[in-house]
Amino acid sequence: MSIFHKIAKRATAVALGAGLMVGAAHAADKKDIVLGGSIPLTGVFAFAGVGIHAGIQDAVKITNDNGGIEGHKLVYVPEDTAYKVDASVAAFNKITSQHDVNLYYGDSTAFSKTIAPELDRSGKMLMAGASFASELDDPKKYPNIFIPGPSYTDMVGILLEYIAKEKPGAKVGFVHSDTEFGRDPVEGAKASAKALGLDMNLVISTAPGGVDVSTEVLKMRRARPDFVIFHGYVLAPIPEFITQARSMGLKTKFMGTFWSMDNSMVGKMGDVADGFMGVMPYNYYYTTADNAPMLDKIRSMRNTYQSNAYMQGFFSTMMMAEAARNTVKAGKELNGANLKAGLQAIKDFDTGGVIGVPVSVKGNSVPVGRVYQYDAAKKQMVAASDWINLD
Amino acid sequence: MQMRQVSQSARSIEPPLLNQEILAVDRVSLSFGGVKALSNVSFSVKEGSITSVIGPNGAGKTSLFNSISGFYKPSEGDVRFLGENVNKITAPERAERGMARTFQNIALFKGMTVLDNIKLGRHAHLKTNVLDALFYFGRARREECELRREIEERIIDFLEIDHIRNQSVANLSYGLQKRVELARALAMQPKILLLDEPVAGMNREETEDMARFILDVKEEWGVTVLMVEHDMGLVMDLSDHVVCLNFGKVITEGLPGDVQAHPDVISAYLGSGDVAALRKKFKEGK
Amino acid sequence: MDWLFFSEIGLAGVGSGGLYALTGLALVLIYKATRVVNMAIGEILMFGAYVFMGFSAGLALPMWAAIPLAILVTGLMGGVIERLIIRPMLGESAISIFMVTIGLGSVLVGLVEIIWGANPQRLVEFMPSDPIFIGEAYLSSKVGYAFAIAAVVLGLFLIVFRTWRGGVALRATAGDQAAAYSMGINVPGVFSSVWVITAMISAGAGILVGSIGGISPNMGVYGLSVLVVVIVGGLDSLLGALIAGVLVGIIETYAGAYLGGEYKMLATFCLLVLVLVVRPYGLFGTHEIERL
Amino acid sequence: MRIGTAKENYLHDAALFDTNVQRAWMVALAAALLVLPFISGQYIGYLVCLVLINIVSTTGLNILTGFTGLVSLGQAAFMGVGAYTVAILEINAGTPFLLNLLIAGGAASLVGVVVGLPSLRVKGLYLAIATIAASVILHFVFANWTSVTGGVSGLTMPPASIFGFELVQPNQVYWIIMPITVVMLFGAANLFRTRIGRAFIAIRDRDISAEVLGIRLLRYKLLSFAISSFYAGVAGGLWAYFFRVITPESFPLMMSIFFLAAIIVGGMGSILGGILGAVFMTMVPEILKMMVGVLSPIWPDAVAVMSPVRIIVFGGLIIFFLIFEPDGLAEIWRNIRRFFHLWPFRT
Repeated sequence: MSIFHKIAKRATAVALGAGLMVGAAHAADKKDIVLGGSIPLTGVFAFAGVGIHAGIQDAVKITNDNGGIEGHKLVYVPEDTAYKVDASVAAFNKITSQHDVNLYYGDSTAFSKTIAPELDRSGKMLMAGASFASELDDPKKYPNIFIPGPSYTDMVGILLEYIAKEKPGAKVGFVHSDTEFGRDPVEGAKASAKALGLDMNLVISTAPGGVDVSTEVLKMRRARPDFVIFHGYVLAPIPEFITQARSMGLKTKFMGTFWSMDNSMVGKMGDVADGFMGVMPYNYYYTTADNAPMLDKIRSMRNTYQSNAYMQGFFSTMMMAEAARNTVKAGKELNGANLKAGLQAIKDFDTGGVIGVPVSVKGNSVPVGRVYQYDAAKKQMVAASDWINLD
Repeated sequence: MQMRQVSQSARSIEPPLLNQEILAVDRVSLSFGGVKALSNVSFSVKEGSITSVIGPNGAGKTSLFNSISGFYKPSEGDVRFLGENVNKITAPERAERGMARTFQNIALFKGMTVLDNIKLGRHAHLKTNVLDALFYFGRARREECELRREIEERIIDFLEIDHIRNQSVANLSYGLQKRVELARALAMQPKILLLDEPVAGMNREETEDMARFILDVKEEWGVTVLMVEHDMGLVMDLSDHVVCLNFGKVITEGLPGDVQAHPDVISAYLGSGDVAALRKKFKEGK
Repeated sequence: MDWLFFSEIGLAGVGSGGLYALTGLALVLIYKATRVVNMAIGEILMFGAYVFMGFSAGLALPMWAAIPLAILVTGLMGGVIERLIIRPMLGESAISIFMVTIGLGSVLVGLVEIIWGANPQRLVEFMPSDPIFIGEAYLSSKVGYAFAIAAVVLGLFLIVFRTWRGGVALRATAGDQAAAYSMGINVPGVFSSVWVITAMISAGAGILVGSIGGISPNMGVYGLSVLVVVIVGGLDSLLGALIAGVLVGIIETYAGAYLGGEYKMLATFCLLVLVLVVRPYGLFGTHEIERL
Repeated sequence: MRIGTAKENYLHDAALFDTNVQRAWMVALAAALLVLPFISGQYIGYLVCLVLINIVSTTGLNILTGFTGLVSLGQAAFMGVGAYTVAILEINAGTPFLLNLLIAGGAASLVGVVVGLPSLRVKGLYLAIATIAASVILHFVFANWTSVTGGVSGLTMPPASIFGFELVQPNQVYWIIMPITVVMLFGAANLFRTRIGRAFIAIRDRDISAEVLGIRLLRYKLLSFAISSFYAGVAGGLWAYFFRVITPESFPLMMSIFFLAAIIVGGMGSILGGILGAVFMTMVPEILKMMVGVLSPIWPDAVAVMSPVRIIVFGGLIIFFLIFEPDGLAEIWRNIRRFFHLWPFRT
């Protein structure tokens, strides 16, 4: 590295530092905006929770480094929930009784639904969370909640749209876990398959924690779908499904939704990972694209792979900060209704590469996504489609 | 409380008639998977008497008791209590009708105090229902107070166990435990009291106390007693009538002295190898 | 009616039933010797699978070393459990020990989460993946091999149990602990070895179950189905465990195939309720005579 | 020093709180319960409500398992029955909350009696396992009877209201939860001053002898199931008013184990034990959280092991108390009290 470079770098650092101090000084005389979080740092959802936590932390830091939200410092107050609803509610009560909270990150669908009446009552907060439940995608019923991406129904919709384009009239199977998470998009998926002229000839629900999938595979063998969409799983039993299907000589393409799309998780599938597809609303940590300063920033802050949960937490924070920014800009009080208005005012927002296209909020969600496919040689999910916007 | 009055008045209408049969065992047989524990056992207990069942170990005495109190269902024969065939009547209902018993291997409830163990005996005669109990108003409170008073005055004082009433039964000596069992059986307002080896394992002094209590129960309370006992001295002293069992059969019955002298009785004990013990018992008795 | 499909489902059911029978055997063995229903059987099974993962994936040992080591380590843990928390409960009521094993299950889940994390994992593949065809009927290779292994282990075990001296001691203890003790049988020793043996059997079953469906800390739920197996078969009947294992496997699989995955557990537990109502002590269990 | 309190009559002797000091403590406790929501924040309020709900359910299980000796792993499912009943009534009928809670208790009671029916023929372990079956089957009903229970996504219900005033926040719902808890605790304590409670204990200690002494086993076992599930049902109803969203996952088997753990740790067969156990087990995670807070400067990863450690502590407590103090915290508490009562005469 040349001396010139070093000097340049130091200058940048000084400038950055100065900027930070200016920002800090600036922020000091304005009230902090608190982002509370029920985060599953431990328990069955910990792999996601840890990523979400890091994503929110980084997004908050970047926001504050850039002068906060119109001069207001963003403060992140997390609490572990172990992915249990009661613990999550406890965390919510603890955080809201100790801070003046305007933004909140919730960890599950059940929590979002549990706390929604309280959000409506207090009218102070806007909430995002780890849940993409279709039910939440209803601004009338859940006026203070939004989904940081497409709902599960929209995700399946994106996949079906991709399938319809690849192979019109294809036979599609849908395999879901028998949980609230798994059952969420079933009806929507059937409807959009019909609308797209696809033949959804196989819908299977698997018992939670069920270990043996051989009967399900037998059904698949008879239906011989061209595509199978998994939903409601993180990993098991997807690999076993694919292994057995392959061993029976099925040429089916297998797909997943957001929570089974993490690069390292797919990597754990081993041999059968190759060709596994799925929908993901964000770019991956390693995506290189023009005009993606935020991804560069993330990579400079953390030099190892960050999960898709990280991107989710990061994007949620960006959206909440943007909503708050719009509200402050409009000179309005920070409360649930105004924040939601600020959120819905987000049109063609440049996420700096977190999502590859400018995003807009529609209803309670951001219905955009892209189909990726695992490339075993690269050990990476690579884009298989362009960005798909659902209307 | 009402119940008690009813039963007392019932008793006063029908004064105890001596020599009237209160319990009859009629050709009762009992078998466990082919092994006959009792075969064709018949005898009867006169109201107001003390009747004893004797016999060597394994003769079927406790099986007989269990058949009478309703824990075992005899494979043949009838048990009649107060003139009624009770074969189809469950153990709790027999208790309600006035059959009370003690157990060979003490069956006190170790999770309760002495007082509560005794109170439990009255269970079938109380009327408190769940709602009364939860709120402890009205009937529950009245009934409990009344029960407490009666137990204190009639039973605890009588059996001289007032010093231990609030202790847990688990900490009591063997003799005292037997006494609490008797107290509990008395609280059941029995018409007949079945005592399964009331003095087994007791020392001399405790045995004498128990003998006195049994006599008093008969004389003062007017309760009929049927007991199984190995202590021949006690049997000979207290009994009005003795039944001897061996191998599940009645060998003989009659007045204590006659039974004792009966050659089959002696050979039954001889056959069981208990002869030395028997001699000793007879000697102690005399 | 698609008879091929029907028979394929049946095969898959028998296959998974083999694993139930194997784990059920472990449960019955503990019950026979110690009169304890081990509620932690599912968690011991899970622990065994994780230990195997630790050896095979973590330490990258070859299969021929990883499998026996995992089984041995889990067996050792079974012995430690017996000494530490079951032995002090000797003479306590069966219900108390039952609850101790519930606590044990919880502790094992926590331990696994601390050591290996809460994420679901996959085991290293060690069984051939070519599908098995019986006639025209397809059988998943893993289920097929797992069944074969379970059957062999069961067969061996039964032979040993009937002939070997230790097996006789165990059966004597099962009959009457006090009598066995007075005849010079080392009853505490029998208890320890039963826990060791059942932990080893569970570990083996865990490796097989895990290699079919992956492993996770809540894999212990498997133990619930096994519980049904031994109740249906009769808690003290080895034969009952074998037959009920296959029966539960078949019923569960048919319910899953024809009604949907959510009906699996329901079918299993409805069978349990039915048996409790019709034959409370199981198909082959003995009803103990109660004494006053 | 509090020895030598003479009793004036049998009524006093049988009173629940028999010394003046005890009565004074009760008055102090009552006063504390009355002012608590005014001085606590939402978070403390939340914890207190949760503890109270758990006390109701734990006490119910204690009646069945601790006093009657019938182990049940269905308590959470019975709570679920109560919670769904309340939610359905609140959504569809809008009946007053007190009535809803009573119906919830009644519904759970009915289910409890059905589950208890096998106790006619099986006991001990078999019965415990039958209750597991009940919780699996009830979970299935909750998750799949979609038209009534809302299926896997469950039900969301409006808050309870008194005279048009809605009880939303923990410190408001408290005014339903606290009085009901107190009433139900007194009810449970009273139960064991009467023949019904004695019959339960007798069944636990020696069921067959109890039968010969005049106790109808099946009737009293079922009665115990009914009362216990009534408590669970009411607790579930309170839970519903507290959280206002009920899903099938709200009442997992793990929760039943939690209640079992609470009576083991607190003390089986002791009303005080149930209370202590519920308080202790509800607070354990909070205590651990505080410990993590203290530890995190030295050991930053402390939070990562928090959840497994909680599970281990949970199971460990069950094992520890069963082995070393089968009478639970209640016994420890009695020992401490005895020590101070007799102090300084005996130590």
